[in-house]
Amino acid sequence: MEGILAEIVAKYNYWLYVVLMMIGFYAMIGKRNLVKKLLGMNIFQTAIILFFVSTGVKRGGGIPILDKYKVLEHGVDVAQVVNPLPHVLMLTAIVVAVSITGVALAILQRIYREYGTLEEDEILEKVGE
Amino acid sequence: MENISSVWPLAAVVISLTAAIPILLSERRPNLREGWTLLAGLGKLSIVAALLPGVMAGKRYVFTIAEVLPGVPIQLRVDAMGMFFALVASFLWIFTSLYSIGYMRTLREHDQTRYFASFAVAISATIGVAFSANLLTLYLFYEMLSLSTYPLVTHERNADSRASGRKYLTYILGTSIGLVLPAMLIVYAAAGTLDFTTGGILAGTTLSPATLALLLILFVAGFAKAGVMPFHAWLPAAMVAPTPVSSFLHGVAVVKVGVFSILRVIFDIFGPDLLRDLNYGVVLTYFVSITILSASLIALTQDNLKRRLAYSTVAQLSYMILGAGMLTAAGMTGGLLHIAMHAFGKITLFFCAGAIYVASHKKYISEMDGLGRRMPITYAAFFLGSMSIIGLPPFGGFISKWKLVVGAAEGGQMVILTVLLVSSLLNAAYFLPIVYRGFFMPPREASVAQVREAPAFCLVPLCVTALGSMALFFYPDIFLRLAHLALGE
Amino acid sequence: MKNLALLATLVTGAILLYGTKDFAPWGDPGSPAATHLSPYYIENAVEQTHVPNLVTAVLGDYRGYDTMFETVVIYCAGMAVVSVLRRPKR
Amino acid sequence: MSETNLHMVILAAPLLAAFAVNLLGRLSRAWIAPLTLGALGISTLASVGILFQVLGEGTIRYTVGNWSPPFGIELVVDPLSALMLLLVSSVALVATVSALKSVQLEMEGREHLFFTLYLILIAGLVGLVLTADAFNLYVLLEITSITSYGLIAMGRGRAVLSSFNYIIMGSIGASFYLLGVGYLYILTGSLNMADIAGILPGLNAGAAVATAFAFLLVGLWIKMAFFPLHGWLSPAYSHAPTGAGVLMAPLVTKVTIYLMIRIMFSVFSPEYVFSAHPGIQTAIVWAAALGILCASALALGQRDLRKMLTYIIVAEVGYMVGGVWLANANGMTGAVLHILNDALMTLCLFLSVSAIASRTSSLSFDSLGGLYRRMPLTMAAFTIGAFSMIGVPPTCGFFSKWYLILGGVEAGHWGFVAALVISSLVNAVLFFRIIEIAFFGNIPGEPVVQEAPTEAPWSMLSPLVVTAVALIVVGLGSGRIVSGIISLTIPGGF
Amino acid sequence: MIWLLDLIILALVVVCAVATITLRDLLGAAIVFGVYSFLMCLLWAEMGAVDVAFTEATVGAGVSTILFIAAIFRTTRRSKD
Amino acid sequence: MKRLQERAQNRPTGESPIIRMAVRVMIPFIQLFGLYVIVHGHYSPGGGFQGGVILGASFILMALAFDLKTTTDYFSEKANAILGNAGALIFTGLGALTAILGGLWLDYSALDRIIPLGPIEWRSMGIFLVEVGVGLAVMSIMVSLYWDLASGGDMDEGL
Repeated sequence: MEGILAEIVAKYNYWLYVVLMMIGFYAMIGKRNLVKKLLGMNIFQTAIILFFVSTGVKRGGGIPILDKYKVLEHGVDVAQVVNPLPHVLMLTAIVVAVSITGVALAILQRIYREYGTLEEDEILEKVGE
Repeated sequence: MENISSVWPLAAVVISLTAAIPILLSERRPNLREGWTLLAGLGKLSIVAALLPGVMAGKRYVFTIAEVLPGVPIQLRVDAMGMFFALVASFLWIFTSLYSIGYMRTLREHDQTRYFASFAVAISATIGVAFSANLLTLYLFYEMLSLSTYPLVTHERNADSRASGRKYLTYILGTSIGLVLPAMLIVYAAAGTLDFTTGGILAGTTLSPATLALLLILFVAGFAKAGVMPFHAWLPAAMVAPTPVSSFLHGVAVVKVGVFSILRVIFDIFGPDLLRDLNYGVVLTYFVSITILSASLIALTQDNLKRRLAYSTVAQLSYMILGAGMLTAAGMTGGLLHIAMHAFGKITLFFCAGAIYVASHKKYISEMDGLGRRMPITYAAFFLGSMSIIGLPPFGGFISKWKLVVGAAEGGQMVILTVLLVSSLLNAAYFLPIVYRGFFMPPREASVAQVREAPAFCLVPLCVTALGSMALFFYPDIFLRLAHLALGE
Repeated sequence: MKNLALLATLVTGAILLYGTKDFAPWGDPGSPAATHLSPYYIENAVEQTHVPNLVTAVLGDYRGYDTMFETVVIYCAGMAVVSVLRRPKR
Repeated sequence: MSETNLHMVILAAPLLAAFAVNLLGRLSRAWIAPLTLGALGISTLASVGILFQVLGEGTIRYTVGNWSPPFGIELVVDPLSALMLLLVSSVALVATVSALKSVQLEMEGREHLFFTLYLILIAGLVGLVLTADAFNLYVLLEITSITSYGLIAMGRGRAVLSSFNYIIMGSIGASFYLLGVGYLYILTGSLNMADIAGILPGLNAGAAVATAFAFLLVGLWIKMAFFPLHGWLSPAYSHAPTGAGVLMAPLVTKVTIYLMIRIMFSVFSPEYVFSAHPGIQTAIVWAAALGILCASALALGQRDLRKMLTYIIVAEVGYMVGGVWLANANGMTGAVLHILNDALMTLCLFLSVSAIASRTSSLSFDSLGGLYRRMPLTMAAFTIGAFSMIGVPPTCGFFSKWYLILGGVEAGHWGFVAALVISSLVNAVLFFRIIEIAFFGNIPGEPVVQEAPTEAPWSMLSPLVVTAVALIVVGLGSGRIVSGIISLTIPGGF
Repeated sequence: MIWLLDLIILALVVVCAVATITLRDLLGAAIVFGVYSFLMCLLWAEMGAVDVAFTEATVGAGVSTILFIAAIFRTTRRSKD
Repeated sequence: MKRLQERAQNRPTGESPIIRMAVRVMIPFIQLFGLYVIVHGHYSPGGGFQGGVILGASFILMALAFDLKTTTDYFSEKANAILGNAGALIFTGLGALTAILGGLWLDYSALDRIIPLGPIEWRSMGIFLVEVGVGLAVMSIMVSLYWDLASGGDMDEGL
């Protein structure tokens, strides 16, 4: 028990991200409303972003914006700065997420225009399957 | 054996394949179209004939088309066995073409262009099978033949022919993909090659006897064109096709290709020695004996002339496999020879059936009473052909059957000997009544009185083949030589 | 259906959690992620690009190829929405 | 342009042309065809050059922005990727010739948008093949996905619904992949595939590595529609505009399979993939076999030509995944050869479908009657494509199937062998059913009305004929392709 | 104190996520999703990822939410689950 | 500004004048801030993407407070499309340019061969150019996304 608790405390961010991921994932595959699926998708993606950002954290590290002249003269202490690489990756991931959301919402409107509903089961009924 | 690299085998295969293109293009000019057909036929025969002396002298002509798998090229090779078959096929094709022209034009059949084009592709594939240097090439041409004959079988475009076409493809493609292909792969995995080698390639491999037995079954059943029961049902069904197609299917190409493939596998993949050691030859002979007897019995009950001929074919095909399965020199020679002898006999019979249909539009034997007197030439040819099939002298069929009998006696297999004799009697029982009814029974229908002989285009081929089957009795030398060469004697 | 979804979710979550057991504790400055690539960026980026915002430096230059495609992604999104949704003007 | 940038040309040409098409295409549609074909022609030429260069000089490594590998993004062209580059660019070129016509027929006024997305999709596929960076791969995966979503949703009727489905499934797949990358990143601190591959064996983190591997694979499986994750593919591809289907059906799943090979052998190693969890390997081959059978069965139930073809694609995915996971050289050879062949076969079939669709009202079997008479060339090419799918020599489909079955025999995996054989038989049934209808017309006994010949326009017919010929040429040349290129792609340890 | 804030944010994030997918009013769900994004952005800022936080603030809490709302206005607010 | 006023007068019904007034005042500042975020991405959080979104948001805000037509008057569809393309082209074109100049793809130091600023300075400059491209593309795409989604593709009244 102690061990598990210690593990949770040491890695609570990972636990949190898994929980969020599960919420999003469940919404994506379990919910019947198409908007809900998209919201779930966004939650899923933010969960992944949270995970990546967590990997970049260093205890006691500052933000990855330095003072140019200071660095050029004195160098920099690596331990003082958090890892910038995951941030870069996640900027890209956020853009991708919002792009997909945009496309999906456009398609959603077309679906509504075509079938008059956003409930998956009602649409399937109308399609006749 | 001397291997000579030569482009002629390829030419022999491709000539009719390329002829399909001008045939398709000259749709609106039937005479030109048929001209192409005949030209390709003559060209093919002359190429094959030109290669004959070399093969008789023990040479082998080789041409590699493409290197497709490691150790297994797509390769053509003319050896004695292939030459044997190619000679029969290319010779008879000319007469089939001539006959087709007469038949199709008299009946004013539709889609003649497609018919002749498919025909050209089919004969290419047949020669390809004959000249294949390895199992893969053989498989390739085998499939090509199946697919190119599909339009021929379904030529009539009605529900009946569609059903038969479906049946045909189901049997032929199903068995070749489902049985031959895996068998081929197992052979390749074990031996690392698929080349036809005298004496076989499986002898030295590590395959267990059980696997070998499985392979034998896969091959014999898989080459369903040979019509060994229970994979024979497509053959009677395919009789809905026009008669020249049936004669082509049964006399020249399709079924013979099946038998030829099985013989190839027995001689050059397994090797007689291996089969003899395992005693599988005997099993095989017993197995096909069942086909021989039951197919003959079924033939007796058929009233439709072409169906009767079809069941007769099923029985006769198994003779050839029977001969190979005896694994004695005479038996194997007899099996091989029977390909040629049966081809000449059976094609005559089908030509006659077609001629009768062209002249009188009759399909059923019971309707044909008295017809012989109106069509004496056709009926005479029919008689000659059936005598050859039954195996009486002075007809070619006698030689091959004699060899088979000798082979069975050499091997001391009394059962087989009995089978041969009984089936010959059955042959007589289902052929001779037809002739008898034709000549000696009074016509039952008034329409018979108006019947006249079929046109010359039909008559000439059937006379030639009928006489041919007689000539084979007197001059079987070429085929005998080739058969001996093929068996490495 | 919902039960199946729940099951799939739980299984996925469980596998992901199982995977985290080998991770270094959160925020550990000695973890591989913090010691393999990132020190290079932190130490050299300013010198090599004269950009003090490390994220911008890495985004724009070291991983500029990613960012190029990121731009293309959003561009595609715009085009896709226009092509899917916009109706021709009357 | 210097020689070292040659493979960037393959990617840059369609990418830059996409913007040009968008800008100039809205002025006049006359710009679209020359720009698109020109860009793809340049790509194809460049990829031929790259293939010879790679075969001559070995693997090319390229770092974008001139940063040394683990820090910058690295692109790698080894023989396999060179082959894939050639495949992608040439298939795209051929498909485009037909797509230009069908798009003109189907979506008047939106052509520039269609071809912008279309070209970016091609650029994305090329990028996927080139990249050697795990995260870059994710970005490119999303590029191909987002363009596909757009292209599919441009279709009529149910296209939007299928596209939405695809978005959900595709996002799950991509997210899983990204999670896998995250796990690898946290373990190794690196994103470069070669770098990760160097670090992984020394790690003592079995659980996390296994999780990462599982998520990477499952992500890609969703993207490639590996059974049972195939649900999105069939509706998406069958409702997409014909022009989009012609490009996506041959390439997208095949490139994803290439990515799977990449991940399995460039990031992980054959030893890890096949030996670390011995049960998994067998299980996946069984899954592939099951997938082949089920997809074939589903294809049997279809009454619409394009729907049927999409299920065949799913079955073919099973072939390739199974072939790779057989864990022997023959299986691998078969899988790689089948990537090539399947792309060509699918291209051929979809091109003929698009030619047929330009002349008939629907693609249900009932409306295909008598097509041989009306469109003889199209149907001849279709027949060759069908033969290749069935596996009739000498079309190329036979040879890859040969290697796959051989691999199955060698591995003693009889279930897989049986599945392959049975699926060939099912394919035979499927295609001969159509050939029969197209040959005879649908109503038995009724005389076929002699209609005026209505062969598809030449712009749709010529690519089709080229592809059909290519099927046979590749079939006859498969010995050379295997010994010259594919044998170089088999990773060590086989 | 800071860990308390942290804990509150964490709890709120989960609550918002659950609320987003359970609310039957889609407009409400979208708004809650905006809140969720904003909390996420706080979390990341606190982790030192200022750029990511900035982006999430503009995109997740801003544009994304607006796009959702726009789409919901154009379609329907009603949801069965 | 004048046109905004006119439009506000032409449509007396609708959103409250307070909001309109506030928006009218805010928009220039928002846009200025967006530009600042793009330009100052080297030294502070932000960059092309964030700045682009903020710029786009200013137009979205305008459309929300007034209506869609207002924004299309200010910022025509054609201009939007051209800017979007230009943004994406700046980035990819820069990559192509560096490659043509003999460097590797996106190796900004190769630009040194046109205007010699020094390779490192050019890297900084290259990042800046790229950020501008991203900013333009993101702005125009965000606006176009909103236009289409809010009007259902009709480009008329909006929400």
